Amino acid sequence: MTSVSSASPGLGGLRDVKNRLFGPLPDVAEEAGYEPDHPKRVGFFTDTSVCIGCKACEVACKEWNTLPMDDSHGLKDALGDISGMSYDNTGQLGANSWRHVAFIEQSRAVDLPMPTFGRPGDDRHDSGPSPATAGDDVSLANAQQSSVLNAEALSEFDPQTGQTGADKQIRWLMSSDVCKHCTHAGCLDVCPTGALFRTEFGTVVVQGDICNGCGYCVAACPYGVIDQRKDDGRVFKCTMCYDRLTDGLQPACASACPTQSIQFGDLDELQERADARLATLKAQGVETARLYGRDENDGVGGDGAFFLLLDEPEVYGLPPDPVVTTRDLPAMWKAAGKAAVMMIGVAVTAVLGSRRR
Amino acid sequence: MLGVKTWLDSWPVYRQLTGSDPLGRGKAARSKGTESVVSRTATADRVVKSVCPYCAVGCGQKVYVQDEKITQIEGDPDSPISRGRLCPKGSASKQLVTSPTRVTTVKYRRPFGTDWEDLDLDTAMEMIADRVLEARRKGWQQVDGGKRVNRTMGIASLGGATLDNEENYLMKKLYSAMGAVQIENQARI
Amino acid sequence: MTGGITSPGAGWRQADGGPATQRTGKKRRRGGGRGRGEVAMVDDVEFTSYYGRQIVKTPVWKSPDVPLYLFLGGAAGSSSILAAIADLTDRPKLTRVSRYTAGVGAILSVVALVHDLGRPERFLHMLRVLKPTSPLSVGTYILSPFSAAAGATAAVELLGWFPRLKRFGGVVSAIFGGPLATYTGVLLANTAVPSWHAAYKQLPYVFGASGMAAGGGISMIFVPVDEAGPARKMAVAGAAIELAVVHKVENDHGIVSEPFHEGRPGKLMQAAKTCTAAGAGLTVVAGRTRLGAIASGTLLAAGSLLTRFGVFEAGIASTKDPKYVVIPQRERLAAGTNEHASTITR
Amino acid sequence: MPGLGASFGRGGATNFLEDLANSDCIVIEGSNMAECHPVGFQWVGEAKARGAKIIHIDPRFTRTSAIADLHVPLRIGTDIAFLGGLINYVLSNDLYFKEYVTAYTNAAALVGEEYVDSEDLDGLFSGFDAENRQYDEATWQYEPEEPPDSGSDSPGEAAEQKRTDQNPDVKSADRAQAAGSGGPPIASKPKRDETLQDPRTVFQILKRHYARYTPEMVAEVCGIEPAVFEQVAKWVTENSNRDRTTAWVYSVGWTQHSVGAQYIRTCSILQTLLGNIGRPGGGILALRGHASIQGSTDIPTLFNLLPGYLPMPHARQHGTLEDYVADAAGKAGFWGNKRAYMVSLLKAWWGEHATAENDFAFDYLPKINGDHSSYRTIADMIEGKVSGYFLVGENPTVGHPNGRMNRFGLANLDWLVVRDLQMIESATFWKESPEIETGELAPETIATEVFFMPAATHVEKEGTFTQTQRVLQWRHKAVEPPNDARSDLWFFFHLGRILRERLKDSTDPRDRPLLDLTWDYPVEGETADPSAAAVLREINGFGPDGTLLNSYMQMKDDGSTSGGCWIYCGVYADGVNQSARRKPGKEQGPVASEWGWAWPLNRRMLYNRASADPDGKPWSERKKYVYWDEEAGEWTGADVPDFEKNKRPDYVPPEGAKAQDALAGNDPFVMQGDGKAWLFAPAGVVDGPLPTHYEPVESVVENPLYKQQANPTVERIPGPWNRENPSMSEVFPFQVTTYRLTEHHTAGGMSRTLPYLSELQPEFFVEVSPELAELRGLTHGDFATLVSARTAIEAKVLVTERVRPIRLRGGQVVHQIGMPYHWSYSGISTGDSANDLLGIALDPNTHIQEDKVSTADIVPGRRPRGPALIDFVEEYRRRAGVDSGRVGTNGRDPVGADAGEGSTIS
Repeated sequence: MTSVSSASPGLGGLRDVKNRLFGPLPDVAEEAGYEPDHPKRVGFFTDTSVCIGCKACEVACKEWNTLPMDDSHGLKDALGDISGMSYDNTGQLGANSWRHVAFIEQSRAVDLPMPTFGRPGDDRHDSGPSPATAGDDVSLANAQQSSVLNAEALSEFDPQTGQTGADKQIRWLMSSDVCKHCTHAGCLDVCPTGALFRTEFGTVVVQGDICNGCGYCVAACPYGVIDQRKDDGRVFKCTMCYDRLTDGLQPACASACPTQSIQFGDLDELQERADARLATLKAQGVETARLYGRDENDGVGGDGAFFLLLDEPEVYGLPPDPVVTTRDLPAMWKAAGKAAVMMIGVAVTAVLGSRRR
Repeated sequence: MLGVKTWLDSWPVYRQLTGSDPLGRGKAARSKGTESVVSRTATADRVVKSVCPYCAVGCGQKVYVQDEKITQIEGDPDSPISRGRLCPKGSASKQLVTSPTRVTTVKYRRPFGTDWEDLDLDTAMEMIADRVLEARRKGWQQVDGGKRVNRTMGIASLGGATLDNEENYLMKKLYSAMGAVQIENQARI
Repeated sequence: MTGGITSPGAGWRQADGGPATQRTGKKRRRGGGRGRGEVAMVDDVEFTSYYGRQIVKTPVWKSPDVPLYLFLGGAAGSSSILAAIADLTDRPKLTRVSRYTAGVGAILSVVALVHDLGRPERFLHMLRVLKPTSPLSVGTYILSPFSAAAGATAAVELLGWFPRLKRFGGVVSAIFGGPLATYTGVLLANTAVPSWHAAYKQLPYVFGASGMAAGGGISMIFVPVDEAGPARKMAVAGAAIELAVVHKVENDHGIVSEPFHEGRPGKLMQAAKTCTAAGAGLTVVAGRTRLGAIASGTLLAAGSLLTRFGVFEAGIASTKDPKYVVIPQRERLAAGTNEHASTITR
Repeated sequence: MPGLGASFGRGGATNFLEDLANSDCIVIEGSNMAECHPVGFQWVGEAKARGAKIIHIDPRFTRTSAIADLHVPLRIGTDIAFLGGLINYVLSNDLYFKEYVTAYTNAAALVGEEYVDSEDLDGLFSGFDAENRQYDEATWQYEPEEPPDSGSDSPGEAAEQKRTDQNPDVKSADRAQAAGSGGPPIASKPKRDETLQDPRTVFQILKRHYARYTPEMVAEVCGIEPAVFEQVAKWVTENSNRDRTTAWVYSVGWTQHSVGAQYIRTCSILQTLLGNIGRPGGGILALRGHASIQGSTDIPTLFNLLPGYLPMPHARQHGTLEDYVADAAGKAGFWGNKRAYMVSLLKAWWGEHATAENDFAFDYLPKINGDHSSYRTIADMIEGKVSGYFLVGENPTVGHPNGRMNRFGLANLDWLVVRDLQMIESATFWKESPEIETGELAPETIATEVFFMPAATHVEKEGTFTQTQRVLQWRHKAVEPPNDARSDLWFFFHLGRILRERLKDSTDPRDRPLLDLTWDYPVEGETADPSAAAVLREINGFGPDGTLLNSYMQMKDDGSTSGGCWIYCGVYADGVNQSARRKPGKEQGPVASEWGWAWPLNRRMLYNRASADPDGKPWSERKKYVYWDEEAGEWTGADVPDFEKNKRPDYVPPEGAKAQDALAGNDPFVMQGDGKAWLFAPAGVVDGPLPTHYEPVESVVENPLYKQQANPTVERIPGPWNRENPSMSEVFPFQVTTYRLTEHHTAGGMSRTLPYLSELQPEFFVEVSPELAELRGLTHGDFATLVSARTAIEAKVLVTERVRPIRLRGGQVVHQIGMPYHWSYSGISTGDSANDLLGIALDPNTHIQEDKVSTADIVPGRRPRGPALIDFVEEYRRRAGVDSGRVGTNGRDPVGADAGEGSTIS
């Protein structure tokens, strides 16, 4: 691998590096032409299990990068309207929001030791008494202890009869989304100007002095991250604070994050930390905890910014199995070539098959 | 020849063909702007240590100043209380200083007036001093309920709890000396 | 114990009034079948989205700029091929018309492309790099020589200068003509837009064939019928191939084929197919009459144009509903047919 | 907080934020810590990562609940019942920390025979004066060890003192808050029964008082089911012993109630029984809401306090300096030095003009004789009794309950000075307020002159904030303020300078205090900004030789020392600004004593003598903190001992000892007269020696425990602009609570004006349960109108299961509405003001309003506009049987205005 930069320059390099388009790629910066002594690949590990949804990341990001206030994507009518999506009034990542905190309110019926009685019109619980015996408060305690979700205490209780109804557990998931800085970044691959490039830190950044607003990257991102600023014409997204990195500082969001839900560091170290965290949560019985974007065998070769989630990715607005579009590009070129040949064939046949005059 | 070479070197396609980045993804695609990227924390004239003005956790802040303007406010990692972290309000505190809607000149509304008028700061101070003396006189009580109180009930004050200790101290000292007792603070709320 | 949390259910509404939960396929047991602790199953393709919000971004490409660009590229590309072969086989009228079509198409393509940029003045930045991973970059290196050659050829055709150079220019443009017509299929397919990407093996053929139908059709309109035989044949063949491949696009890709049938894109596709089929049929029946040639040529060109709009808008529509992103990916994960890995979550 | 002050001797948070990491269980109650103190919350996260249990007790499921192990959604306003239930659980299951309770609390003290508990009087304690709605505390006293008042030098005087203490005027002047640093004075040390068996011991009284607070009763009052209650009880008690500690965290979710101080008292009792006070990972952490709210009570701009919690002299009690210090003379504890602190303050203010001959200018101080608190003053304004008002960084027409009443107050001033950064609503009330819309106010009728004086931001001036754990942190100045913007220090210094110049030839004795004032601070720069460091040095105080004092122990009562705030003495120890110390946290231990400076004397954890057992040994290795080093003969450990460094644990005070010398070596609560934590408060809390559950002033539920529905001593300010919703009224059938969001700050002047914060929460909204939405036909995302006897407001509706109804006995369902209070009509993010809906009813201890719970109605759609709004609300009042709320010009009472009232001063 290391022979690429030192030895054969030029297109010869193409032969030396495996998985240029797809699959695990141990050293993204080197693939992008940096000398072997380039800095280690950095990234974000966003542990949503400790996120308190404060949105410090959103604000710190906007302050540092002096992003405009309103969402030029037009998803918000105007300031002055709440979105109604819990406490999320940002909506999604965009040209002016490089961090976006998602809020998901969930509830489920819980079976309580006592026979149920429902409220009129309440169809949330569908079963009768649970097998647990009356007075068995251990099951409740266990439920509470074993989950990161709050075993919601029980207001649906009648002290006179001592009866308890089936009640809801609710949980409130919060997650700070960001550009994934993919190992195989669709946006970067399709950029026709080289405005999007891989930095020496392994991150993916738009060069504002180059971008001509062709918009190809917008369509190519499997996560829906990058977007065009309408009044400017160019595209914008998280830079992982490339400028701060050059000064030895952390990205603004990670340095602000009060609970270390957003952790910044060398990617390999973050991956170890995340694996350990996942193991801890699993040991505590949090079965739905999973890492997202951690696997280098996934469709984008693993993410530079990856997550610990507590539910399916799509619940957070994330694609469950994103694939970099350029994985299929060789096949597409092949088809295009064949189609072009087909055209010449058809044309030649058409001409030769026609009587002259 | 040298000119051509320089020109060629600045053309990413040439760099792609001759360098280590054949696909033009990284090194070859770097622009002039990228090569000259610099963090504004690095170019600041000075960094001043401060404390966040919002809640009472008292997070440490680093205030970056360039050309006598605040260019960045962020958490101070040295603080054992906040360890460099800030909430959204703390993170927005630069806007508190640089807000375009901030009012930085004296405004005056005369009795029964329907709009603001501009007023010179020194004039305003003199006018306020006049009114303080008058209100103090008007509301003076030497005795109340048969007991000596030597105070004025004509002047009241309500302070926010973002006042510095030194400010609160001078306020309490001055008000007490002028005899004003209806001195209150957000701390009551 | 935290498994399978139900989505916000009864009593829960969201700002846009849409359903917070996408339910397709099997109907979920009332009350939340997943609310009992078992891990969510993916075999039934129901899922919970984030307030019904789309996941991938809708392309910012403008209409009609981009569909027009796709159409013009196809028509110009096929015309340039037709022109070169007609020239070599000495069919001056067909050659001239095809060269004009190619030239005008080439110039308008460039205009459409530049107009679509957020920063048009930076068009030349396209020539900064040459990226085989970027269809638009490759396309730029196709379009640039093509439009130069085709434009120049059409110009000298018009002015009647440099006949030798003219032929050379015609050959050069013909070489780039095919790729120009078919690369646009890659341009759309090489995105995260579900309905485009899924059809990545077909779109180059659709656009190439459709380009031939259009190029042939346009020539039929302007070339006297006795010299337009090659144009008719190319147009009919192109139309036939287009119809066949579009059928695959519209039906082979499960849920992401859906947008080709629904709403405005569905209507456009239907109209495109109708025009193309009618144009081809009419060509066969009445292509040798002047009136018939004009009518059928117009229908073919219109069919080709409508195909571009239809495909374009179907793709746009597929970005706006998260189900087109989530369901195919869920199915892929569940089936384990994924080439890369069994799962992305661990 | 008097709740803490009366229990432990100081009103400050007992522990510090970082110390939460040492907790084994953290109960957050009456606080939404993750949302309102996100950065402080990292220490909760730290504890959780180390395995601590996190419990959030709150009516709403908030971002704090979201990562707690257990959320307990109790009914709003029932915390005393819940905590009382825990006390009962601890006592009846013998789970209290026996050695701790016996040694360090007043559990063994005997209470006098006349005392009658509220359990026996259906919700009232003995000594209730129904006419004045106040208690005489005489019957709550300890049974003295010796004959009463023998500790005082002058028994007759002390008896007189005690009588005046109970005068209604004195009571209403908020003596309780003076317990900010120093417990309430007591007559003498009590008689004790160390076996705790005597029925008159505090311990037995406590047991009886809470006997009825069973899990079932908790379920009935709070709507919390017994299994959950027991889960909380189990986690808390299992984590409170020699090896483990539990911390309690509260904020204004407790203080802003008509029984707010008693909420905190209940928690104090519980934490004391569990032995969690003065120990690492334990304590009660009061989270303050503003950058220097702790500082604003330490150096108070409060009517009833002088710096350092010295009470403001009262006309009835404090004719002379001797009278003033009489209650402390000869008493045990550090209050015994009150005279030294007061004389030093007077010397700091009047310098050479304060001499022994003139009682150190004590007479220069104005005297109070009643409630002069903020809300009372607003009522006085409406009645035309106040001429001028300074608003210094405060926006009361939005941030205080009953904005309408506040605006009427401002409209009846002669002049108003507003010092702020932005054009806040309190400065524009005369042209933009809701009452302009209704026609109740009009610019043409408002005579108030308004001066808007632009202020400097925190980076444009230097000075100290005192944060939530009593740490003073110095801010350096980064840039100059723009244009006319000036610091408040500048404003008041120069105002004082101008006033003194104006009066310099005056011979009027009333001007002497101003003219004799020490007011010669050095100024800096073009704008002549006074030096904050010079002010801080004055606060610290100087010794006889002019050097800065190191400790308040050096203060003398003979006028040889000065010091503006005795508890801050030491902030300039060794002549160094200790508050500006910034030794990086990573280079220090976990206590980080070299970062800033904490009062008192840089002690980070209060009462930390209690982290060791009576013999001075750590209770356990795991919870080792401060302990007695026999070899060195001193207390040592991680923190500065909150105890006399060399006082042996076995020290027994000799006969006749005074002040600190009268406290034993095992009396950790050094500010208390008896050195003990108070389970029972014989003094210092005006509404009862033991906390008792009362319903909020506006409640939809009948008090299930007592006939006495609400706090009998609650303070009201009646008037047409402050009508009260009747309890259990069908017209106002829902409970409302107000709160903050992470994205905004208080009345919004510092957040609604900032783009990045405004867009995160762009609009006023209320949170309702799906059940209430269905009941009232409310639509998610649409407008709803909320109505109270004060006014009606509109807000967008957020329907969420995080808010839930509570079903009580008899099937009564209590619906709760959540209402963030940040909004008003100015700024980028706007909406109606939640506080306009609320009335003003006050905790009698603190004069803090009950705005965490009130009642209202909610209906779909937008509120009526213009005069129709008045009629709309008037109709509600009529239906609820409330007096009319119609007002005359500028909010004057129509009758009063006609009679020419409102000009009682002239």
